[in-house]
Amino acid sequence: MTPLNRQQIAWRVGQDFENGMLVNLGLGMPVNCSDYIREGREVVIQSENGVIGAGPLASANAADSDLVDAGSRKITIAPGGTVIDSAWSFAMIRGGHIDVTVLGAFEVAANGDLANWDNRIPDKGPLVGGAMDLAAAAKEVWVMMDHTTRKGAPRLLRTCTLPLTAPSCVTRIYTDLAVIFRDAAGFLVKEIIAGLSREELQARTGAPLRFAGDCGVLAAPEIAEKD
Amino acid sequence: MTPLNRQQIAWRVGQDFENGMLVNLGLGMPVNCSDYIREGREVVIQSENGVIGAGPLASANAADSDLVDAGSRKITIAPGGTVIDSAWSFAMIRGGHIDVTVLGAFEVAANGDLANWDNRIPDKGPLVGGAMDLAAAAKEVWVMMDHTTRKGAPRLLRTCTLPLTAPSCVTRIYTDLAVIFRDAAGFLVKEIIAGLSREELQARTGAPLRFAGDCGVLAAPEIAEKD
Amino acid sequence: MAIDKRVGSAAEAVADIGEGAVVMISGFGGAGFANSLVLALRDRKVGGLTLVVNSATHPLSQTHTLIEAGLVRKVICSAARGRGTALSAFEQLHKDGKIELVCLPQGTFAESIRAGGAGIPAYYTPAGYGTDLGAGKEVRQFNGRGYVLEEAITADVAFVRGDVADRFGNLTFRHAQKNFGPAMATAAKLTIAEVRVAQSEPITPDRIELPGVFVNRVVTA
Amino acid sequence: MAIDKRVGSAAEAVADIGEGAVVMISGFGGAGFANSLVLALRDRKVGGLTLVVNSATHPLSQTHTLIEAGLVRKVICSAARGRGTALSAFEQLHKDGKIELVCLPQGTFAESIRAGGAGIPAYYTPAGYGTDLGAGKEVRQFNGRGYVLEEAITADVAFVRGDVADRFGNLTFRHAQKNFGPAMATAAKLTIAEVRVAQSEPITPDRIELPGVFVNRVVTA
Repeated sequence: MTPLNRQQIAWRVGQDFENGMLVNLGLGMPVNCSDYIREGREVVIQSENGVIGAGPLASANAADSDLVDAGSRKITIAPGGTVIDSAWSFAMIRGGHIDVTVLGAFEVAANGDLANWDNRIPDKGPLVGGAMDLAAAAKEVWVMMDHTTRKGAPRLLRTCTLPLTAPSCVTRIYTDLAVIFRDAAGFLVKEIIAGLSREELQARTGAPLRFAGDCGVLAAPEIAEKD
Repeated sequence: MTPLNRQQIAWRVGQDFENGMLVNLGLGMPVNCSDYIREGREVVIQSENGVIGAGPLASANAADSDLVDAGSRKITIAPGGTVIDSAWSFAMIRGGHIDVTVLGAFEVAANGDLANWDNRIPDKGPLVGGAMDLAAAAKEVWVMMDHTTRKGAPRLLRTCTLPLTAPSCVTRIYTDLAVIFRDAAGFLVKEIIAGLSREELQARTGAPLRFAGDCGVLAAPEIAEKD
Repeated sequence: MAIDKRVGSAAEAVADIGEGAVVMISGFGGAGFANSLVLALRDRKVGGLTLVVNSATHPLSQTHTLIEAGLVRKVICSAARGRGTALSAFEQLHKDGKIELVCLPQGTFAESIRAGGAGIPAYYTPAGYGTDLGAGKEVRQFNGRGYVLEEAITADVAFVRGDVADRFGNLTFRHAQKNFGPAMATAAKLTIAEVRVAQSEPITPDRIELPGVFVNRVVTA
Repeated sequence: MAIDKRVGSAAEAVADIGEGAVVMISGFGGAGFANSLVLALRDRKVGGLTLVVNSATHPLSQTHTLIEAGLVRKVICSAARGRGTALSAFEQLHKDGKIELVCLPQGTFAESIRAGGAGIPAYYTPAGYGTDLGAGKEVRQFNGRGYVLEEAITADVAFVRGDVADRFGNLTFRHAQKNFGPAMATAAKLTIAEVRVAQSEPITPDRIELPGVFVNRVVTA
């Protein structure tokens, strides 16, 4: 079996963006998802600092320090895009106008609880940013993360052990091993990578998995990892 | 004695606008005050439909139905003016950014209560508009009205008899007979028209009047009444 | 399959608005009335509507035609007074108990709609405290001052009048046409804009006054 | 005596900010940091400041210089994490109990400032409900969902970065420079804008993004 690398996970998420969706992409891995929107689909990327219709990263000679996304990356504005102020941007988020937010996570619980902002590093300052607003109010919260910690401990759990970002909000999880929907009954596996058995996936998961009747193979094209 | 006409009351109010003030003028008589700002002073006129820096009425050939004030009058934008949306305009009002609002009134009480929106005409629909927001939140509420009703009944009272617009908000009253400040102790007369005795003014007023040590003469230039 | 929110006519734009819909209508003082959409809705003859409109009786607005056609069961507004002493259609229906009225201070009207679009279920305001319009509402003191609790207003549909739209639904407004448009567009499940010009080409980013993500359909009128 | 809010220097603009002032500082991700004003304030060496700033530690912001100079007693923010594992000045001072911290979800941070400028003393939001940041706050259900009550934030002074200003204090912003600027400008008793260009001539009405009535002083920087 070959787990997906992070670009491949981003690719897999990107395949599920529908035409016309308003999508917010979290810092880190999720921002890469906009590179993998399917041909012919127009997706509006919202960055919580107020860029509505964020385009690709700016080329070196077009980079403008006044045009950044929520990750401080110098970006461009896509056709039809604009910039609003932060109060309005979060009114948009809080008001439920975001179709999908894709966030990284430390842990996700079977009831949809999300923990992605505080991993309890002693004495370091907090870093919540817009995560709580996004998690609480987006129509769908998709999580993108490695299936387990570097030490192999599960991140999909019965109950989160780290401080919550929002209760009962996650609707999908895209990992290096599987695509999992989260519903009222818990985790439902929709895709699993070739060469990994259902039992092996369950062994790497801290809560019971159900498998969809049409559970398929999670496959992505070859894409080199960045950085 | 000669009571001021309405244009003269507007003139008298206009003399008290200071340079740089943000002023909101109510429908009816108050909108005329902007015609009488003293030479050399710049006052920003706010209209609650979002015009910040309203200019004079538009000439017939410049009239634009998309550029109106809160009284549906076709106006112009003054130098430095702009237009914002109603939610922001009332955020400006509610947030206490208006230095002075000048409102018409049916009644004002000695404790500053204002009644100016509902004179109990049977079966007619309500018409509150922005009056309650303005009265509740402007730094100063100046009332401009005839001192008595057409039948001679006082409008300055111990207690309002009509439904309130806001409690304890009025700071000044400009009438056809007097200029009166309202403070914690009640009404304090600052100016009175020539030929009207203090006793006569008190007789036309439904609450006790005090007279300022420097109480002066209320005088205005000749200005023809409009309409 | 590019995003394109332009539709052919006002009739087409309102074709799926159903019985009992809550409808927001922008406009103030002659500027920004979405009258083509209002008239198209009247022609559909669906009843039981709730209107969220600043004035139910402004003579330059076509809102009264919905009321006169008997299609309205409730009005949320800051003004509903007809001109003169004769009773307007609204006033007669209200007197007869056939139309429900919620009257709000205009700032509360605007802020409750903004709150509806901003995910804020309720907020405190000083407007109306100590008055008949505040009577019966929950009150609370902050820093020694009284405030009333007001709840958000949302709608099934919002009618907004703009100047220029592009295929993304981005809008510009002319002057005081703006008024309740931006707030209402955020607070409705379906926002329909009528505009002078509906172009394919995107509006320049720094000229857009309402992002198209808040607009679902655009019609030229 | 025409209105003219332009002053000669950042030092002059901040000259009357006193000990213990509550100071809002705009900026996000490198765009819109009012760094000239921050440095001018640091040079005044008035202490006991409360900062209302989205990030207390962003490397492109000069906010950290106020903290490092020991002038700050409290920070209200949505982020205060220094880069890497070593503790930043903020983190060390906070660990030592020498600086107070209020951490808010960024949307709550923005909305509470907007509320502060809009005369709304408190409002309900879903952000933070059921989390450590909502712990101890008043909660309430609306339509079966949980919300926390958040109070408005106001300030003595706001530092805002714009692009062009005119003598009335009207502002335009370049792209994402806007961020917290408009809201902060409404929520402070004294708003100071630093801009690229401060001109006498009024900005065209439909290009103004922040009305000058919210801006008290303008400085070129």
